[in-house]
Amino acid sequence: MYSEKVMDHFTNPRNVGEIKDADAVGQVGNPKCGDIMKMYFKIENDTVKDVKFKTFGCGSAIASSSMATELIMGKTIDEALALSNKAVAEALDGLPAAKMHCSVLAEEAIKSAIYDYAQRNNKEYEGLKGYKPPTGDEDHHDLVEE
Amino acid sequence: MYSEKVMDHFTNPRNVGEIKDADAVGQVGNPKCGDIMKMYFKIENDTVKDVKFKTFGCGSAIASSSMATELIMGKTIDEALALSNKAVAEALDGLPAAKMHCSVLAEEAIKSAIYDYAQRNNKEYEGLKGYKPPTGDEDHHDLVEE
Amino acid sequence: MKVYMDYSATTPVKKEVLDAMIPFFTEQYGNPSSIYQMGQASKKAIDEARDKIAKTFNARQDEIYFTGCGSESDNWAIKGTAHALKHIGNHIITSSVEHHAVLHTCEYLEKQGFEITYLPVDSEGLVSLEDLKNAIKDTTILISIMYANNEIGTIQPIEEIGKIAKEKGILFHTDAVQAYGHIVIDTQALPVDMISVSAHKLYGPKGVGALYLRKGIKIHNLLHGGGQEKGRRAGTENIAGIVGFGKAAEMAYTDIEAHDKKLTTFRNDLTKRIMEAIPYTRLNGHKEKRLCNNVNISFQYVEGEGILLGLDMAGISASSGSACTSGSLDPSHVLLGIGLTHEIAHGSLRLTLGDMTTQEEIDYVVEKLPAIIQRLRDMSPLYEQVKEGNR
Amino acid sequence: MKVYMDYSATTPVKKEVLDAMIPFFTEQYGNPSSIYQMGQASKKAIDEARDKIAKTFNARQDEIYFTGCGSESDNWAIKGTAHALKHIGNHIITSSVEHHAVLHTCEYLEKQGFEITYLPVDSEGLVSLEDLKNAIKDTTILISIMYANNEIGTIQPIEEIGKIAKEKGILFHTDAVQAYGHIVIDTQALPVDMISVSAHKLYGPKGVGALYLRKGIKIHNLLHGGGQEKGRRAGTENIAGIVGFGKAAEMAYTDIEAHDKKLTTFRNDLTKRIMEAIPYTRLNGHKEKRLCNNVNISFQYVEGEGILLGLDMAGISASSGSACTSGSLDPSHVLLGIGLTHEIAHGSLRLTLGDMTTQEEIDYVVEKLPAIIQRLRDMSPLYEQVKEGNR
Ligand SMILES: Cc1ncc(COP(=O)(O)O)c(C=O)c1O
Ligand SMILES: Cc1ncc(COP(=O)(O)O)c(C=O)c1O
Repeated sequence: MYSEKVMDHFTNPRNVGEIKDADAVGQVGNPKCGDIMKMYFKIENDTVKDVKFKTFGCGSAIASSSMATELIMGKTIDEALALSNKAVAEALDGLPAAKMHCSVLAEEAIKSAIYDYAQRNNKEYEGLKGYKPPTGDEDHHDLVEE
Repeated sequence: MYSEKVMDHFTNPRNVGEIKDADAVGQVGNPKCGDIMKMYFKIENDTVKDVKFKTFGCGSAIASSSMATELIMGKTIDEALALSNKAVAEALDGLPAAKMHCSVLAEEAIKSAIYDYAQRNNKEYEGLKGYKPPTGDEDHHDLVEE
Repeated sequence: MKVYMDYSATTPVKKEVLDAMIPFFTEQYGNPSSIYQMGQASKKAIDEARDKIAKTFNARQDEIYFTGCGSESDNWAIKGTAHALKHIGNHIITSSVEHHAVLHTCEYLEKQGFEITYLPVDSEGLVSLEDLKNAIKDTTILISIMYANNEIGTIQPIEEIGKIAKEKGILFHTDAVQAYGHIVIDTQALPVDMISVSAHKLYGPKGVGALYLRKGIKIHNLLHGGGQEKGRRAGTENIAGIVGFGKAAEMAYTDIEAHDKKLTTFRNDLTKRIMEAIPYTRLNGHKEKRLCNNVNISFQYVEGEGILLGLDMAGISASSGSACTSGSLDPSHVLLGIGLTHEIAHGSLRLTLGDMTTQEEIDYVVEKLPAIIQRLRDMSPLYEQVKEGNR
Repeated sequence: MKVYMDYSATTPVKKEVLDAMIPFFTEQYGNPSSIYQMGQASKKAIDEARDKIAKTFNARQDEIYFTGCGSESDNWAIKGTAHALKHIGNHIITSSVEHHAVLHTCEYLEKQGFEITYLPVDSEGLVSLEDLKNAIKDTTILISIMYANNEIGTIQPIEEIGKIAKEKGILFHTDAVQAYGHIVIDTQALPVDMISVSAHKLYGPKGVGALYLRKGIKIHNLLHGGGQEKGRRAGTENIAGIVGFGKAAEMAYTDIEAHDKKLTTFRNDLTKRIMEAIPYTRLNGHKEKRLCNNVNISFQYVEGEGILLGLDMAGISASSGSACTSGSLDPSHVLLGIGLTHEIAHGSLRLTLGDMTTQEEIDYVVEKLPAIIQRLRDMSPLYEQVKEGNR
């Protein structure tokens, strides 16, 4: 079902944990759907100095969080915002169709955290244009066509 | 499907053939149903001196004819008329439910021949009371409940 | 000598097929819906089998759905279409010589308010395209015509029928249970929407069938329940059976030309020699448009079951359209459908050949059959009339 | 170490079962409808299997009909009754925790104009007899309540339900796919009219099921076609599968008390030790009225698929009611049915035991599971809240 990459990131997830004095925190998903992703950022000079995640969810949700954090570590905020769910899925050597929503969740967790950062610091980013923070009720599963 | 007795009588049928100068001939069944039984009798002193049959039909029709002729050979006409289809089937160690009509046919072939004999010789037999000769159209398959 | 000549009834499972199946009983038994490795291995095995079968049809993987038998495929295609399209119309066209899995399904739908046209066939078993065109109405939602007949082997003009159906925008199902494994069925070239097949007719196991369902066609499910077969056919998958089916189908189509050539030669030889050796016979079905493995001959004045018993005693397995062997009162509807009288239909013999058939077997049947027929004729009051010149 | 603990998903075929099946693939392959010896041998083999299964139900041979899977049996019983009795009424009563083979069949019938009552269950998964009585109407034609639940193992009060049905003259079907092989189902004592079972749940092959149909009960066919199964279920018989089913059923009931005793002990041991070792857990299903082989526990703050993957990496095969493993978005309707929140339902684990389960395996699972749960909890933002006192 899962690629070796997915299994690797599920088994040895990178960047698991919390950042106590995080500059930004984002959380998406809800327990009803069985997926919650929470990301913590340390940001310096509009660059991701550190990122950690906690995820309640299936194997691909955990792997997607892990891969997404790895992909944006050290990147600029604009680069982080540009990360698409497809890129996450591809980096994982693909996800089953029914699991693509997990990669969407990872993309959204990043956006949500950077939105938090922007709010706290009164900043604006191109990549956040039109972005609405999640209310926690939306069904992210619907976002991707199988 | 068939008992050994049935197979024996199918393989080595007793009394197959015709009697050229028969004292009585009876034929029942019709080709539409796939069974025709014809019996020839030599009768002396109201006793079956000889009986032969020809049958177009399945294995159990042939076996039933063979067994029926064997059972009445040398018997009185009253005894022959008393032969029931059940007795034929039992003598064959049973017939499949769907094949019981073959034994009925054998019983009827005997009755039909003896009726012919009674007609030719202006005789009456207890066992023929209420007997109506077959017209060739009836569906003898319906006679026996499966 | 043991001679099996009833390959159209069912076939033995080939050794290679059984070998492919065996691991899935006691070792690789995981449920394909399960996410652990053994479950995923089962899923993979099913996907591979599906792929093999799709290849034989030149079709997509996701156009093949596994079922529990050919009959289920037929029931599903016909009832599924009927219920899915009943808002559009209630008329279904089929033929009078279909397998009972189609006929009785149609008769059932008739009782539920559907209207069925049973197209007649000519004396060789072919439906007429004119009849078909004339039968089509505004309310026609489905045409179901078998690819090749199971009793007399006649092959219908499937391509032409498909074209007519397509022109009129009517769905077309074909019961190819007998054709599959003998004829190349290319769904890219052939305008058919649904195809029923069954594994045990081509050296696969009994209890597995498949339905080819052209991409995009939506019919109702027949078996509701779990999400197996992309939600279209419920029930834990018969993995071993499916794997066996895949292997068998692959093998059947590996050198189908050679298969066809070999069996056609045998068939023609067997037919010719029987007809020459025995008088008062009639070949049933079409001379050329005929399955390569089918011989069907009527022997007048005798009844089929007797022939079969006689053959069985000689070690030969065959079948007949006689009523006596079907358990019903009437002889084969197919033989009546091509215009045979009851009497002649009762005396039919079907010999069907297969991959294990040898020339020796053909010779043996030709050697044994005449005496068997003669013995029965000698017992037959009808033959007596013939000899006396009364028939 | 490899540990299979998903016997409710499917079971391996036992060696004795496979051995019984093998001859019917390549050697004894005759079609049971054929009159020659090899065909009749197949017929006999089927009759013997039917007999064996009838014996396990204390039923008559002619009350057992073979099908292609448990789902087909469910579909047949429910649709067959619905269509046969629709002139009498259109109301069917079932429960909210049935297998999808029952639920989705009922939902389909709902779309066709039938009225379905889905009885709720209590927190342990039991339907209430009061609810049932209150649900019965003049138009009720069928009650379909499963014998034992496939996810949480809860055993319903089948005898009492049957009595109510009988009193009211309503047909009663029970899906006993999970109960069969664990519980003695005596049709002489139990007022049930139809029972669905499936071979692959008790060490028989996949792709064979059966329906017990009490003598005299007339329902419509689901598969129309040939005269197999006394004209009630078309399709060339899956002889090997049927023979395997017969053997498996016979073996399962040979010493069912010992089976029950052994698995009950294992089950209780496993449950107790897991619950003791891991906090924030909940046993799902009834404590006593429960299949002897079923353990179902929810682990708060984690999601089931992760547990399964973790177990799989440790060589343990299990299942979960998590949405992620079902391919649907919602977690198990059964777990929601007993009142669990989505969140807790997602974190469920089902361990089901079987004849090959050993104490060593139980110990191994108890050893491995805590760390797997802990690792996932350490990654879980929900568990973080718990530790922080926010939950
Ligand atoms: C309770 C229950 N009913 C029905 C079924 C369906 O059986 P099958 O998979 O053989 O169709 C299952 C198992 O999958 C089951 O557990
Ligand atoms: C033409 C045709 N259709 C359908 C079937 C039914 O297939 P199955 O026996 O696998 O249900 C058969 C064979 O029995 C057949 O010959």
